[in-house]
Formats: sequence, structure tokens, C-alpha cells
Amino acid sequence: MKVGVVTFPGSLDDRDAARAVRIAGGEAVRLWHADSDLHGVDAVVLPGGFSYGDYLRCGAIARFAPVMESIKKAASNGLPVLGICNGFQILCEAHLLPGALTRNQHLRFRNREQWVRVESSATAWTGDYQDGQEIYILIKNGEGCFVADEETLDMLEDNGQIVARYVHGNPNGSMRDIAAIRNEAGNVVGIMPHPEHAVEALTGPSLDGLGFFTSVLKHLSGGSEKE
Amino acid sequence: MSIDTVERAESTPDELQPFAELGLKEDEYERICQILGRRPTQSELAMYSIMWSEHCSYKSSKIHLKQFGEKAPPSDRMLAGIGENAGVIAVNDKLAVTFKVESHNHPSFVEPHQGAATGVGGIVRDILAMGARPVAVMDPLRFGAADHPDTARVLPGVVGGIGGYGNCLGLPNIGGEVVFDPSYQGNPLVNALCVGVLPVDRLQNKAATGPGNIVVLMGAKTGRDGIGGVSVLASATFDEGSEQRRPSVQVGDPFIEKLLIESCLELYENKLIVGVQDLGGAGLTCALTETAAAAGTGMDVQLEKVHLREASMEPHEVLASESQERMLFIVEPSNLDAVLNVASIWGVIATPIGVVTNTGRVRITWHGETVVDVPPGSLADDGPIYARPLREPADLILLQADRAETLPRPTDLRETLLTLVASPNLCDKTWVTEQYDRYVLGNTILAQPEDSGIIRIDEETGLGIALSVDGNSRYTRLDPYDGARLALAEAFRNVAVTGAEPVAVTDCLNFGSPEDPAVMWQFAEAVRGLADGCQELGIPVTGGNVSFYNQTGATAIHPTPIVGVLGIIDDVAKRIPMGFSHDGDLLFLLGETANEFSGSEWAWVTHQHLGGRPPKVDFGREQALAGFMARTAELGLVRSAHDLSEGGLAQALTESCLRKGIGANVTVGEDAFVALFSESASRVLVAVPIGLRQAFEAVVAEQEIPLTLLGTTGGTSLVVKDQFEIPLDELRTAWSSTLPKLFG
Amino acid sequence: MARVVVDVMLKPEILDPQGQAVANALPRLGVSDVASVRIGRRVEIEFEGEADLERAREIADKLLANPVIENFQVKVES
Amino acid sequence: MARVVVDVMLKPEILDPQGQAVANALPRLGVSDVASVRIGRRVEIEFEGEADLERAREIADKLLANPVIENFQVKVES
Ligand SMILES: Nc1ncnc2c1ncn2[C@@H]1O[C@H](COP(=O)(O)OP(=O)(O)O)[C@@H](O)[C@H]1O
Ligand SMILES: [Mg+2]
Repeated sequence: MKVGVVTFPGSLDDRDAARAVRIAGGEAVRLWHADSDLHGVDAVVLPGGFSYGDYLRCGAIARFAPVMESIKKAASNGLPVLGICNGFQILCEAHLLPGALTRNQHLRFRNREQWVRVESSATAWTGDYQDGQEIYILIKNGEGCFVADEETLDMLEDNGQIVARYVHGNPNGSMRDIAAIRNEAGNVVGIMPHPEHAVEALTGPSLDGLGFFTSVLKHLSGGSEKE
Repeated sequence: MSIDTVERAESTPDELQPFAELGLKEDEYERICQILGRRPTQSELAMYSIMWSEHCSYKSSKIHLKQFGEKAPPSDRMLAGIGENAGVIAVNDKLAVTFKVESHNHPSFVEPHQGAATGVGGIVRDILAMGARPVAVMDPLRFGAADHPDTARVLPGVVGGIGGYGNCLGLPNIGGEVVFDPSYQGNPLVNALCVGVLPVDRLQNKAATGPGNIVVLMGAKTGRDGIGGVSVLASATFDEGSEQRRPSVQVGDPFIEKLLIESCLELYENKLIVGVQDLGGAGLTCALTETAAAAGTGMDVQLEKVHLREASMEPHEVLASESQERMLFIVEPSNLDAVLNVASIWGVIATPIGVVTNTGRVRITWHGETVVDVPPGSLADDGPIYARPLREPADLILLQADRAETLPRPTDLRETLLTLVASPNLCDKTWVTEQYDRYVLGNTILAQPEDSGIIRIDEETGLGIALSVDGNSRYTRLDPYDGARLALAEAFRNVAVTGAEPVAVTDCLNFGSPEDPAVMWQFAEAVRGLADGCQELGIPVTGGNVSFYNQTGATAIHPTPIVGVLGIIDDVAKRIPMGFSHDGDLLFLLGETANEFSGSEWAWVTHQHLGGRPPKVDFGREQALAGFMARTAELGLVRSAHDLSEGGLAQALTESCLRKGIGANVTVGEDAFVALFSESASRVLVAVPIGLRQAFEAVVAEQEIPLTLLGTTGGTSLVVKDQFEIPLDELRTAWSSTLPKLFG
Repeated sequence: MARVVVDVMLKPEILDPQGQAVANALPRLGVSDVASVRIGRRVEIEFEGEADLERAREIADKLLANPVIENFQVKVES
Repeated sequence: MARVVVDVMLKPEILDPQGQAVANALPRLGVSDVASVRIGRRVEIEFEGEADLERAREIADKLLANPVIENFQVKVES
């Protein structure tokens, strides 16, 4: 299975995301922001970082990259897409996910290990988790505070589109403790914490992040999807 | 207004030049005229004034720094040493590591955020210029009193700047220091260290070899940034009142720097360049003259080709600009298109601005008129050198006589411990460090608050490097020779306790004015101490940085040598962390504790006292300890190890307990106060699984390390038998509340 | 050359922690009669030729402001 | 209630990476006639009583702008 990892100018966790794909047993394919060809990948990760310096608003400029046009089209046809951190911001800016990510309420960048509860295993990226499972991964962002109007938030809750919530403390003021959401179809997921940094015992706080990458591989091979 | 050309300079030999305003002495100016055989042009004067400044020429420090080379132990690991952009150490046949620590003190006081940010940017380019991919940064910091209002301005800005720049570059921050002392009130210290990794055969050179080769400038546009003294040129003589439009503050753009990193690595990988130099202090002036001087060649440069941010800039401003995020390359003509192509893929500007010549002169034209014609070596290598007068500070004898060992001792040790762990220098630094990304790149094995940062540099074999930076300016104030040695000993030990083998040193020497003989004496002593220490330990200084004029009015900061030690660990899976992780492990203290309190945190926090002589240093012991730690790591005999430094055993126990929330139960000798709070050097706290006790003690016996069994790990309190018990919750609250209370 | 200014502000219902932080710091400066502070972005667009309000509005709509959280206003600067 | 607006902009000679990034992105939106973009902050201060320009100027000077790299302008909003 080929999982594309997009590099925008300023992407930083692209190597890490590719490593996570490999550790999960997939083949990582590098995609370049200026190339609209998706090179036949079966899924796409938009990695963390500071695309285009994250000047203006995080993700605001990356949204216009040629590769995003293709990703948008493919996503509407069911291509699994995972946006991590900056990737999540890009997905919101590109209107592939509702809401927006704003400045952390304490106004500082925060990097720490964090408990997160998986609320929905019914996505292309979370099939390997149990609903309600608490995982220990990490956050590192300055603009991770998820906001949306009440109506949108209620809709997300009602449709089961909230994929993960912060537990044992909200690190950035995110509304309803939201750490990750999905689109209605469940193929597009945005997550603020970093599962790709929790895939190796020596370098991460746990191995709890690996499930995102094994899930999508299973999903692609027609495995254990719970939808 | 017409520009000052060489032709004009020849025809107006008597025109007055503002050399004094630019910081040049009369005899220095005369030497310039002698070298050129005429008066310098405005641009040339700007170039000499910068290159012959203390910052660029090391004119006061050079004669002392020589010792690092003279006393350096022979090392076949060293591929590049002092004088290069950064020292390079071979890790094995294939991989090398380059690292260096540098200061950005003054800019960070004026504009904390941008000053600190551009400090990170600058050191990263040094590492990049050696051919390496930067893989981590560290940040030793010094601030005034923690509760001083100006610290509330400076500290959040500095931390935000370091985090903002480093995070955006995707470099994990793996350690540093946050130290408060009133001596830094008007002059905080922002030092930044960067480490990079390269294949041995990718090592780059700055020499502009090969006449006919093209000189290419890449990166950000050039603006009026950081044109310090050069504004004098314009304002004093030529253009009154224009000074305020010349900012000496530089604003960084980490995004461009990230693109520069990727572009450079692609150029190196495809062997597209023959020489490279970063632009830092002294900007183009330094880059052009150093590359030409290093090769013994010349250069013809068409300066108007440089992309400018402001069209009205004059040639001397272009030459002096310290605009960030720029690199200079020497490129064979046949590779020029390929180089420009790499730049365009990454979206950075690259411009051919000149050619290498065999004239032995750097000639610079501005729209066809020659504004500079100089022998590059006279700027880069042959600056003035001073043997400045040295005199021991007059108050030192009295200071040393006022020993802290005679201060009244505390009666309540529990209270003392809680007060100390909550003091600004010993408290939890999470408020600072959580603003830094320590995970990016996915190779961080250890990072703050561990004793060293460890980065895996080969994912297949698990090969890694360890780094620690340390400095104790109170010790150095009391005895600069031993203070520098203690900084070295601590950094060395911090690397060793993780199981790594220390192999090389970098340093940043932060001092007051070299024109003050007392400061100069402190400097000379500190350098001698560091050089001697490295000789005794058998590890070389590979590079570093000197920062003088750190003072407020006539008052200098405490002398602050910051020492960084690099270690190698063959298999990062064997690294030893600092925190207790299991109940029931045996706790041992390695090393001996003496009654040493002078310069200690206890003396400062409880008595505001600074006096006496710092703890003794014994490099033989440090080496034995290091050897021992490497052996136990190899054999997997200890579960955690933590070095003892400021705050002594009490502090080490606190940090190891709180790391994972596992308590300890220990017995200390008769003199509990000394046992808990003395700052004797060469000591390590280790936790050994009970089943490995015999194997552990056997290795101890081999190495003749003094060993004391303290007790065991476990429980939810820190218990010192017959003294006190502190629940970990209470301990954690005391330790971790201080910075959030001060800074929000 | 002509300048168009785009003011981008968070919608009133969106929390503005930065503005709040400033408001909270005011009493320390002895200022007590401020009801609220909101912080947004001011973008100055310099056109090569005529000021093009339509263009500016389009740029603001697509790029400068995020309609989920922000409102904007466009004006030619005198 | 009265509103005072403080516009804080980087001094013209100071690098503005944000503005530059936006300017570089414009061609993607089909915009090619923009010479430059500068981005600063717009701060809206709501006074409980009268708009107090003096006060606002003091706040701007001490808190909102960094005089080393920024200029500001204060005005009462109509
Ligand atoms: N400015 C900083 N940046 C990153 N890490 C820091 C900083 N300040 C302190 N640390 C980390 O916090 C830990 C404790 O710091 P310190 O007390 O200075 O250690 P030590 O006593 O071993 O020198 C170390 O891991 C150090 O690297
Ligand atoms: Mg230490």
C-alpha cells in the first residue's frame, strides 16, 4: 500500500510521517506541493510543520498549492487523508473539514505529552482503536485551539465526527476538548496531536500513535473497518 | 550624492575619515592607509572597521585562545577545528558531527524576541556551512533577578524567539540552561548551540578556489539590518540625521532559512559547489574576504547585482548589512545553471554577483565604478592583535576569604529543601522548555530535563550523540580558573552519565569589557582553566565564540564561560535516563561529598551570599566516573543515573523522583545538611535493580569508585530517614510553581 | 502606486485571547476605564497601478481572512 | 462606549516575512499587479466612557507596539 506524504515548503514532520508509514508496514511516497500528480498513492498524509512559514494564518497559503487541488478531488472520491497538526490546519483552511484552528488560549507554543481519548473508530484512520480508548501521544503547536460555531459543534457531535478529545487537561482551550475530527464520510481526518511521534519506544512517549497508520493500511486492504 | 570611489580616494588623500566613530584607533587607521597605499574609500573603511572589530577579529582574545590549539590532545577524530565555521568530529568512517555554541547577547536585550531568534538562525547557518544537516539546538540562557520587572519583558521574548525560530526550522531543542542572577540585569546572555550531521566525504570548505568560478549569493534580500557602526559613516560625515532609519535590530525569517537548509543540502549532495560560507556578523564583507583569503585568490564583485530590500542602499551599507538567511557559494561555471535551478525549486533567490580571480585583490564595483580594491587577507587574517593588561580583581582576596562554609546552618532541612527546589535556578523549567519542539525529526532519544540531550544519527545501527552545556558564573566569579574547569567537568559528567563517551568541546566565553584589566584577567584565567582541563581529559576544544562587553555601565557580568561537551553512544537503546522508573531499585551515590558550600545555591538562596572558593575539581575522578558509566551502560547494570550539581543530592533526588513520580527512601550520614546540599563535584546518583547489585559492585571495585548505598526507590514520598518525609505532590508543587507564578 | 488596506478582525463571538491578555495588563498601567480590547490584522496592499478595491476584496476573501472566524473590511487609503 | 483604533505596523525598513509570504502567494490567486504587502496589527480599544486618545497612545507606546521595530497610529473610530 502506498501512502503519500506531502512536503510543502516549511513542512517539518514529513520524514517522521513517512517513517511511521514504514513502521506500520506501508510504503511511503513523497509528494511535492507543486506537483499535482498524486503518483497513484492509496492514501495521503499532510504532515506537521510551518508550511510557508505559517505566516498570515496556519495553512492559509498551503491550501492553494497545486497538490491540494488533486487531494481535494481524490478525497471527495474516498481517498483517505490524514492531516496532522499543520495538516489539520490546512484541511480546515481548504474546507475539507469544518471549523478553524486558532491561537492557543495561553498564547504560547506548547509541546507536551498528552492523554487523548479516541471517540470514533469509524474512520479510515482509527479502525484499530476501540471507541473510548485513551492514548498517550504528544502535542506541539501554537495554534491548536479548535473553534467552530455552536451549530457546527453540535453537528459534529451528532454525526459522530469528533474523532478524539483531550482528556486529563485541555492543552490549548480547544472547544469541547476537540483534538481530532473527521468529515462526514470518515475518509478525511484532522488531528492536532502527533501520532507519528508515538511509533517507536526510544523516541516517543508510547507506541499509541501507530494505530493511525496500521488502521489505514487495513482499511485499504479491505480489513477491519467498522463503518 | 556621489559615492566614494577608489579613484576619488586617490585624488582626495586628505579628506577626513570618521574612523574613530567607527571604533578604529588612530594607528589602526594608519595601518589601513599603509596597506592600501592611499586613504580607504567609504566602503573600504566600513569593511575594515567591521572586520577589525573585537567581534570579528578576536583582537583581545586571540593570544589566549591559542592555548586551545597548543594544549589540545592529539585526536584523529577532528576533521575541522578552531578557525572553521564549526569544529567537525568524525564519529566513524562514514559519519561526522559538527557543533558550536555562539552568543547573541546584546541584540537580545534590545529586542528579546528577534535578537534570540536570529541567534538561533546564525548558529544554524554555521553548521550548515560545514556541509551538515542541522539536527538539534540547545540554548544556555542567563537573565537578571527572576522577579525583576525587566526580566518579565526579556525572558518571555527570548524564549518565544528561540522557540519560534527553532520550531519553525524543524530542529528539536534538546537542552540548555535557564539561570537567574542580578549580575545579568542589564545584560542577559543568550547563547545558542547547534549540532549537525554529515557524511565524512561531504565536508565543505569556505575557500574561493579556481579563478573563473562564479560567486553566488543565495537567500533573503539584503536590507539595512544590523548596520551598527556603519551608520556612523553616513550620519557623521555625509548625511546628518539619517541614523534612525538604520535599524541595528535584525528580523529573522525562519521559513527562508528552512528553504536555505534544504537548498544547501541538495547542492552538497549533488556536488554542485566548490566552496560555501554563511553570512553572519559582517555580512558580505566577511564572506567575500574570508573565502578569497582562505584560497589565496581574488574576486571581482559587481555589488549592484545583490538583491536589495531598499533600492536606496549605498555600497557600504550593502557590504555591511547583517540581513539574515543568506549564504555565499563558489560555483564552477558549468554548474551555475544547476545551482540556480535548485534555488528556484525551493523558491529562494540566488544571484551570481562576481567571479574568482587570481589577482589577490577583492575588487568591488558599484554600477561600473570601483569602490573597493583590497587584499582580502588584510581584513580576514591580519587584523590587529592586542596583549591587553591583566590584573586580578582587587576584591577577589576578600571575596575568597568570605567562605560560605562559615554561614549559619539551617535547623529545618525539610523547609530548606522545599525552599531550594522552588528557587528560580533550581525549579522546574517546563514553562520555558515546553515552548520548544523536542520531538521533530523523530530521533530525539533524550531531551530536557535529562542531563544530556541524545540524538540518534543512524537509524539502522542506533548510533547516537549526546550533548550537554553547562556553566556556573558564581563559581567563575570566585575563581575563574576553577570555574571554567568546573563547567567543563559538569558538561563532561552530564554526557557521561547517559552512557555516552565524551569526545569534544565547544565553548562560548561571555565576559565584560576586555579593556578592564580585571575582566581580562578573568578571561585569561578561564581560558587557561578550560584549556588545561581539556588537556587533562584528553578531549579537544573544536570551536566556540567570545562575547565581550557584557556589562552595564562599568559593572561587568559575572564571568560566564559556557561549555558544551559532545559525546558518542554506539547504541542509543543503552542510554541511561535520569528518572526513577521502578519501585525497589537500590540507590547508590558514586563519588565523595565534602563540606563545600561556597558559591552554592544554598548560600545564595538562603543568605544571598557569594564568597569563598568553589568546589574542588578532579579530572582523574571525572574520567574514572565516565569510564564506569560507559561500562555499566554497556552491561545494562543501572536503571537511571543523575549527575549532582547545583543544589546537591537533595536536588538530584527531587528531580529523579519527580521525573516519573516514583519516590525514594534514603539514609544519609551524620551530617545530613552537608550530605544533602553540598555541591562537591564528581558525584552521580544511580538506581540499580536489586538483582544486578553484585554485578554492579564488581564493576565498581574494578574502577575504585567511592560508593555509598543510600536506600531504595519507591513509594509516593521522598523520605530521608531520621530527617523528614515530603509527599511527592507537595514536592512537585514547590518545584513546579515558581516560573508559572512569575511569568504567567 | 496606490494602497488598499484590509482590516481583518475576529468575529465578535470568537474568543480573542491576545486582546484579553492586553486588557488584563491594563490595570498595571493604571488604566481602568477600558471595557475591551480586540486584536486583529491590518494588511496594506500596494498596487502597482490604480488601487483595485475589487481585487483587494477578492484577495481578502480567499486568502487574508478565514470566513469561519474572521470578518474583514477593505478601504482605499487616502 | 467609544472605540479607539491603534494600527501597529513594522517600520518600513524592517523585514516583514508575513507580508512577503502573502505577496509571494498572490500569483497563485491570479493576482500579478501587487507591488508589496505589509502586515501589522489592528487593535480596537473600547473605552467605557469617552474615547481617550491620550490614554490609548500611552497604552500603544507601552504595551502594543515595540518602538524598536514598530510604528503606531492612534485614531478615534467614527
Ligand atoms: N533554555 C533551555 N532550553 C532547553 N533546555 C533547558 C533549558 N534550560 C534548562 N534546560 C534543561 O533542563 C534540564 C535541567 O537544567 P539544569 O538544571 O541547568 O541542568 P544541569 O544541572 O544538569 O546543568 C537540563 O536537561 C537542561 O538541558
Ligand atoms: Mg546536569
